[in-house]
Amino acid sequence: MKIHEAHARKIFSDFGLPVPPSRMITSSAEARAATEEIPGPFVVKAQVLVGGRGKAGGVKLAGTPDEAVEKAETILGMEIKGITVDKVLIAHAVDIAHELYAGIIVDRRSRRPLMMVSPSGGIDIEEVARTTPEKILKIRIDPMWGLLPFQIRQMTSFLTDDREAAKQIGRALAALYQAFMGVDASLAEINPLVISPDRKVWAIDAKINIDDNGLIRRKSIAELRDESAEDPGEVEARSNGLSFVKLDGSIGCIVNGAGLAMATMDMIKHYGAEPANFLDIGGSSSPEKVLAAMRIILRDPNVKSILINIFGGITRCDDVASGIIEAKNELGIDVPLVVRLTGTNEEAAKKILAGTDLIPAETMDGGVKKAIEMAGS
Amino acid sequence: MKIHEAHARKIFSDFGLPVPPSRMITSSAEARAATEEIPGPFVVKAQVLVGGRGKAGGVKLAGTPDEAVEKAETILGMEIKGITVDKVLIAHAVDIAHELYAGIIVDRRSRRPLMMVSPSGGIDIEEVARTTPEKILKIRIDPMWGLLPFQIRQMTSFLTDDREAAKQIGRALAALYQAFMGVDASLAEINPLVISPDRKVWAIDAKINIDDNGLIRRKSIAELRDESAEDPGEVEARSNGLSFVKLDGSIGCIVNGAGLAMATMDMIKHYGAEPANFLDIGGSSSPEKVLAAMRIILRDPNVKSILINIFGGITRCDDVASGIIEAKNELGIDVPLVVRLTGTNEEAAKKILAGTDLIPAETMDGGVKKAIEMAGS
Amino acid sequence: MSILVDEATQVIVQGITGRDGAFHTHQMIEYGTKVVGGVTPGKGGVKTEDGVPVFNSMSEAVAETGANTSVVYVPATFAADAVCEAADAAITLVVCITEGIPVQDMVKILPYLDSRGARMIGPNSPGIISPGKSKVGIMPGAIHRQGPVGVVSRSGTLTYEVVYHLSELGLGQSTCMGIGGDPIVGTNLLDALALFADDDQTDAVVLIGEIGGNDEEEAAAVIARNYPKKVAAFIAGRTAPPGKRMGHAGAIVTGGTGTAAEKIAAFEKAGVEVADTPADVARIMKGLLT
Amino acid sequence: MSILVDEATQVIVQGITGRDGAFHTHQMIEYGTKVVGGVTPGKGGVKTEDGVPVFNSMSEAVAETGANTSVVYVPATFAADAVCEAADAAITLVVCITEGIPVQDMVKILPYLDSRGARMIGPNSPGIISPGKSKVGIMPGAIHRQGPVGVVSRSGTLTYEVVYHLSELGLGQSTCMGIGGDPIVGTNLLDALALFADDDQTDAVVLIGEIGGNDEEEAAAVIARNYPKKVAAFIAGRTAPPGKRMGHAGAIVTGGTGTAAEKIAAFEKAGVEVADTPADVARIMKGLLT
Repeated sequence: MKIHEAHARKIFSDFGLPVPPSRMITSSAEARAATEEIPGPFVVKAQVLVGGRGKAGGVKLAGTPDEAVEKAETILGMEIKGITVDKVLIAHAVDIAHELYAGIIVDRRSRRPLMMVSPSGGIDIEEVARTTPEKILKIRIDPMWGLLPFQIRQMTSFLTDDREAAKQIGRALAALYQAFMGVDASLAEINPLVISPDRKVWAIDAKINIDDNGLIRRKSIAELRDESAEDPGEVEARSNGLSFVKLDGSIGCIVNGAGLAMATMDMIKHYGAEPANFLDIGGSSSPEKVLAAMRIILRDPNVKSILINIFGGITRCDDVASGIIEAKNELGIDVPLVVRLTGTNEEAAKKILAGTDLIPAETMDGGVKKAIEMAGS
Repeated sequence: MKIHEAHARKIFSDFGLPVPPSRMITSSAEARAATEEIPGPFVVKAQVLVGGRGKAGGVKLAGTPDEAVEKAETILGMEIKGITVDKVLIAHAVDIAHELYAGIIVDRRSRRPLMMVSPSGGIDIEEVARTTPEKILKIRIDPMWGLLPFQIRQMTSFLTDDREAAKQIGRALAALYQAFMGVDASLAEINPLVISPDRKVWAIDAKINIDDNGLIRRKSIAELRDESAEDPGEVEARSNGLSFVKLDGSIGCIVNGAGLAMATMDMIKHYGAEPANFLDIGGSSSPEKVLAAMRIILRDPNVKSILINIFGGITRCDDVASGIIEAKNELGIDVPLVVRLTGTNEEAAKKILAGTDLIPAETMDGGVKKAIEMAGS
Repeated sequence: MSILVDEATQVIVQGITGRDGAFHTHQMIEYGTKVVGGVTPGKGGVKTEDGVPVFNSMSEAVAETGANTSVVYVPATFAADAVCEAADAAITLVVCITEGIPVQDMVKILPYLDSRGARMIGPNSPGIISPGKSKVGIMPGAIHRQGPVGVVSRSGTLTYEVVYHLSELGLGQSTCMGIGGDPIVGTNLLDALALFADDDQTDAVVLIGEIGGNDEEEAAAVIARNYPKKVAAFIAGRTAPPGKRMGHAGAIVTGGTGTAAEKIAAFEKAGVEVADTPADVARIMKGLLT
Repeated sequence: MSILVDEATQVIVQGITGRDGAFHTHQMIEYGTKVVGGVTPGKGGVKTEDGVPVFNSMSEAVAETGANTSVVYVPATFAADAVCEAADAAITLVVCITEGIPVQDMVKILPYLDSRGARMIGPNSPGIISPGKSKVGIMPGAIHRQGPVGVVSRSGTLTYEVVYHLSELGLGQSTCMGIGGDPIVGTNLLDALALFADDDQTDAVVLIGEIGGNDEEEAAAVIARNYPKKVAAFIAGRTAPPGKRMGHAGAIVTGGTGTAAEKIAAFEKAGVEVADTPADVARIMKGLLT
């Protein structure tokens, strides 16, 4: 889950990182109030959950309160990568002597949190990694022992020769690790971490992604989700326990299992059509989930046919069949439904579906081909 | 370091263990005030750092405030194992349905914290271990992962069939582990941990020993040391960075290294005399330490001679020799001093001591024999 | 032979009294798996409808039954603890079906399992089956046949699809293992390849990967360095858009890496043919073995 | 041979610029130990009076020198971190002289060392010496002679006393190791016995124990079960009162166990003669070897 910079700053601040004061505002009046609480100069930043807002003009400096309000008004309502900006951060702007980078992810290879620091902050770290990899120091952290003092010293001495700044950076890195672990983050990043001319260290940008699996024990973090910044279908799918990703094609898919769902999309493309979506109804699926899935897909006017591709394991085919019948009864379905059900409780499912106008398919290949054919007709 | 039960109760309570309300008092007036704050009935307990206070009459029950004050007056001033009671705990007395035991130590063999629980609480756990070892469950804790939920379930189901009590016991065991780690304890014990007739769980006794090496980072715990309950020589030795244990013999010893100091005592006994003390001046010893050591030993009127036995390694013989000279100059030494110095900077030391009336010895055997001889004369 | 599970596998079902636990216990027993016990804390002492004794703890269950394997169906909140409990009770193979375990829990429990000498499959895994010998998981047993093909996959149902086609073509399986769709799993593609490399019964391996991470690229590198068995691959997610999690927590293209195209290229460079469809991978395997 | 340190030992001194670190660096070099570098954070880049280069970190020091061993003189508050830093920098033997490390730190760092494949001697140890080859620690080098007797001890100066008598009687030492006086140490009596058992140069072992714990009893049990070398023992603390810590954090009789009498009885039961005085243990060893 992605959260807004404003929320990430709050989390960092709660864990003791030095974050300049800021407010998130949604109107000109709130912007005015914010400038009265925060000392100038200001930086005004669009709060969107996509990258590249700087290049899109979503980040502006302002010397005076009036200027800050004016910039906030400009940014509010701006479109960035198709998303309308309705939240803006106004923060105190810190003078910058050096821009550093500090970030932490869960490294799939070492199966450990991996902290990365670079004296080349303020720019895209992936770019630094490609062009000057020697400017990145990676430190693997064993969470059983945490970030050890000697590891912090390795990083601070890699980042600066200024011993006073090094002390503050060390504390910041320790706090960054605590924050990362404390909110079940999958990524936590400060870019840039700056040293000001008066040798103070500040986290002037903040990015945190949360491990969706961790949300179950982080209620306050889960509440930070901004559903207004997401596709409504994805929001509805999540609330129904489904995984859904909207795509641009015409063949709707309802599949059990993420791998099979991807393979179904791939096969649609392979046979010359385009999938309308990724949709995984998950393992222990109930009739209700199938109903919800159908409702979400039918909302897309591009959808010309729907393929239901189920290979039952923990999913029981009869549950899915019941869901299809329910959907047929409750929703006005005006596109062809191709149904391929095999595996656990397959026979019971076939009985449920017998005598309906659903288009049966014996195999995945057959189902995909038929769904494409029906969409074209 | 041992701390009073009253302090251990406070620590347990701070870590969330259910401890009945109590006050530590030192006078009849304070006892009266305590009974006004604490609901009766009461238990009144001598606060001494030795075991066996119960058998000595240092623990009494009282139904009414008047009775509690009266019992407190009786216990204040009482002698337990040679120690005069000057602190008394007055606590609310809880009704008892079951008495359990829960304790945790650092296990030398497994090099891990070891938690022990028993449904036979309220009695000496070493006695339970000897007679009914099957009534003790031992759980080894890996501190990198902490006390795991399944380990807590193992213990609670060993202790009770009452699921409501089990929940509370589980929380208490988790808190006990947190307290143990949080204060650098070497032992933390609740005996008994009781279940009251209304199925509430209470820690009605508390014992915590602190790892001396941990005190450096536990300032607030270090302040709990009750020097009035210790031998004054040991207190003075500690403040001078020495290890000292008072014994009953007549041969004072100043040795570098704990093993050599014990071996010196053993050898004194082996040759038919009794050591007056254990004294280790430690590794990086300075002349001041030697001076302090001499002062402490000379305060014991039983001491008839002093043996200084030094095998220099990290300890430098010349430092020790300088200390001996200082001590001779500053203190009125009226007992014979036998000096055996060998190892690091031995030659320099011999020069420093040349021409004094100290009795030199070449070997440890020789030194011990001479010290015994001089004590007898 | 086969890998990790066989006739000697004796299984404890953790979470046996739950809906999925009970259902799949029955399915496993039907298949012939030796399910010797189950654990649900607080419900010990009874027997399930299949006659399987239920215990309160893994230590008790292992002491009473001598089991060497467990399969975990408990909810995500309690699953990491259940896995540790199994390892502490001297279980050597823990198969974790549960989906939704926080990745930071995985990061902590895998070293715990190492310290106890236990291996974990999953989480978010369909389990493992050595056809005709033992099935520990949720895959439909009927689609499998005993034979010479090892199957390792990051997916569940996609694996069934592939196995269905393999069996249709007369290609039985030595062992089929779903390693799970999470970013951090107990047994990864490389571990599985190493196990199959040493297995006498396995002549060839089908590897089913998907977008996210770079385990497939590492697997390709291992295969290129003199891997002793034939390999055919399938990669799901060619049409997946970047930055979107495709169901599995681990199936996401980030920062331009983890794409299907990169993985397919890595396999082709290693001389491994990558199939276009699940049915194709079975046909390729047929070609490799004849 | 000898155990753990020899001519191939290349040492980094951690805390080289401190009083004790600097003094003993000089002593070690005088003895012939290959001290290849030192570490004091923030003081890297200079050389000591003995010409030893000082580095800011262990990773830098090891990368520059190829050292395999470190000796730790840093204060107790920082010592546990220094030990971990050494292990993380691929040092395989960390000799910790520092006294006063909290036991809970030891409990945490020993598994860390295991995870990095490193061995720790100490803390609160005088170090280890293989006479004529290498001395890593604080013991006076001059009292040692090269020879066939292995010495392992929980004490420092008491060991010097015993070694002095051994050398006086013409009994040289293969390796003398002080394991340290704390309740939890990186290498204990049993570990040392196992190392000496496999060492060609060691014909016999002097074991110097003391009150507290029951490592001596376990050592006696190991010796009783077919230990391949002759052993003589000395136990300090026969006159120690119960419940009092005798200097060493680990030297305390608690709950009636850990007494000298128990330990002596255990050794005698195992057929190991226990000496009455440090000089006697050398005489007993002389008898065993002639």
